[in-house]
Amino acid sequence: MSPDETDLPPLRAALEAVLLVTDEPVAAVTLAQVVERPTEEVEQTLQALAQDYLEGGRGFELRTVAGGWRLYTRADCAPYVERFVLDGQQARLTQAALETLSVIAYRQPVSRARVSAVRGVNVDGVVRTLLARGLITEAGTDEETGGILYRTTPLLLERLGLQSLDELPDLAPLLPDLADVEAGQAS
Amino acid sequence: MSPDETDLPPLRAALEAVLLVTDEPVAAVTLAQVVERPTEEVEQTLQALAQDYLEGGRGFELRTVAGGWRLYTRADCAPYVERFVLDGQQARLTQAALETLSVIAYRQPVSRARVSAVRGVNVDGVVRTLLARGLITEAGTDEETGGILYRTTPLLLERLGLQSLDELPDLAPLLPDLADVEAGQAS
Amino acid sequence: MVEVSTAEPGTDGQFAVRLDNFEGPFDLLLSLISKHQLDVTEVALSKVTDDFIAHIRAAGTTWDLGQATEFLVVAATLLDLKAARLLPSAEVEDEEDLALLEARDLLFARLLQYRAYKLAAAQLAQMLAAESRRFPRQVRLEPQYAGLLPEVLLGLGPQEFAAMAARALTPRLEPVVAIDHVHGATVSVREHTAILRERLQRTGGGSFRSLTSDCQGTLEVVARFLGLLELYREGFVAFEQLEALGDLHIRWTGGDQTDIDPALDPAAAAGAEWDEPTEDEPTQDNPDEQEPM
Repeated sequence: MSPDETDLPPLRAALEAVLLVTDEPVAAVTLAQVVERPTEEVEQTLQALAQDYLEGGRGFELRTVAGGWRLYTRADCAPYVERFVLDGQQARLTQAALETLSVIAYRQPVSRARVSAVRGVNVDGVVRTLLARGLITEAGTDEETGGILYRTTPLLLERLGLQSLDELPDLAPLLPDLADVEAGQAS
Repeated sequence: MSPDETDLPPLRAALEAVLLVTDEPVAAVTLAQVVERPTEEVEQTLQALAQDYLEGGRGFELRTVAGGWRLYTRADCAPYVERFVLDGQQARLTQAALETLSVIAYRQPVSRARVSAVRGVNVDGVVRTLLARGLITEAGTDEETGGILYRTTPLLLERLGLQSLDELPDLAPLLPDLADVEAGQAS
Repeated sequence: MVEVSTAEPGTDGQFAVRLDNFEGPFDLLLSLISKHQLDVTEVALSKVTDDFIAHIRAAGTTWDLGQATEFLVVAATLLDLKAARLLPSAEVEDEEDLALLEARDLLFARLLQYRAYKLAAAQLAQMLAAESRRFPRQVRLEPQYAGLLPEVLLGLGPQEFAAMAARALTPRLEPVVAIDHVHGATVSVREHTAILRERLQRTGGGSFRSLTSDCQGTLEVVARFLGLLELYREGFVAFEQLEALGDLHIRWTGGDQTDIDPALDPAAAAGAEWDEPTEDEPTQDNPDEQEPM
């Protein structure tokens, strides 16, 4: 059931076609399996495509987000797209949700109690919101306290435009004495 | 709320961006309204784009169908697209998809936001899957929020071996305190 | 220094603050420090202590004690520190002072930690905003491919399907931290102030240790300390300390005045309001109370 070898579209076109039908980021290795080419060659072609779109002034971009490749509209076309898409508007996160999200992102997996301790307020409602928005998910229970642990989802990475959690901005410069704080703060 | 006139992307890019986010044919006159240009100019640009994709050997095509413009995968890329579509799919629905389906079945017509609130997780991806599998379909929009409503299809009834929705088992005996649940489930 | 203020000055130049405008005591502290154009240092903590206390007073009857315990704990620590700075020497001589220094370090560390996450949150917000201008391709399959999908199998019958719906629609009982003890421990500063006033008028004075010897738990000690500061502010008591970091002695200087008219004393009136118990149950002598940390 392999495509006929004699009349194949170029690799570039094959990748473009697959990218057009996916609704989530696709890893290069998955694409490589589909087109039956080495992952490395596929990676290079994808990068060339991304460059091609950029230089060609296309209205779309090919980007790696959350560990996969995906087509996006160009940022400066947002006014038109927003006008067209009714359902696409994401409600803005509140300050409380953002702060809670940032604690979870940097401390995951982490319990609500611990997030509350950092923020100095109860975070139950905010955590429910973040769960419903798909930005965090449950990740087992804390062995000591039995409390539910939370971690961030690939969707958050997508929304941040990041490949992986490693790309989160470094917290160290913002936090003079992380070690001291950790030591002093009872869990 | 008109886009800033000084720093507009070219018409071509604006059209590409809008076309990327729709899966229904869009009439040129609609696109013209979105980008605030004469319909004729938009038509010409769309035709030039279609030609551009063809000559550039892209994996996608811009075609007019049913009086509207839409991006499609290129026909000779079909073997790759088919393999990609089939690879990731299983005949069986995931637990998450089944749960979401059951909530929609008993609450229809219902918006994604409401299902999210009930399940405590984001259901966008799962809803797309259920749509793709033909188990649910769109059913207008919520008057209050403007969100798309969903209902189940005859295919679901068929799969459950039921004649009509009336034959769905009564939830009341399974749900000790339905009134409380309803009350507690303010969206 | 990054601006962290989230408060808007009121029209009268005062901060018209409702408690729920602030995401917790650290948010309030940072706002105050920012308002004074100070860097986040321990010195800044000392400079905004009065403001901090004023703000939680201004919250008046809107206090939800369950939500506000962190504010109270932070307020108590700040007041402790403020009082300690009145001492002639900073030498650490006993365990209480050591505990106070530890409390100061912990408070400061937690404030810095909170600030770091707040700054990180601001960066995340920028990233989210930038990213929200890009829309991912996210559409249904073209019909020709949608038809390729294998026939979907549900793998369950109507009864199982209904049971699944029932489970999904039943609100999940999330494990919650019991806060009964917090509510049970509602402590009234006004009542403790009254106790102090009566006792000091009668005896003329005493050590802080003796004045708090009958307290049940930390919250009551805190309440009594707040009460003492209240009386000190109003000029009804004087503090004496015979040796550095020694016992704090309180002397009644208010004469025979038996009552203070709250109407003539806005601060006292506010103080009397913000700790008003929210429940009908007795607010003292509750054996369950404990420090809510």
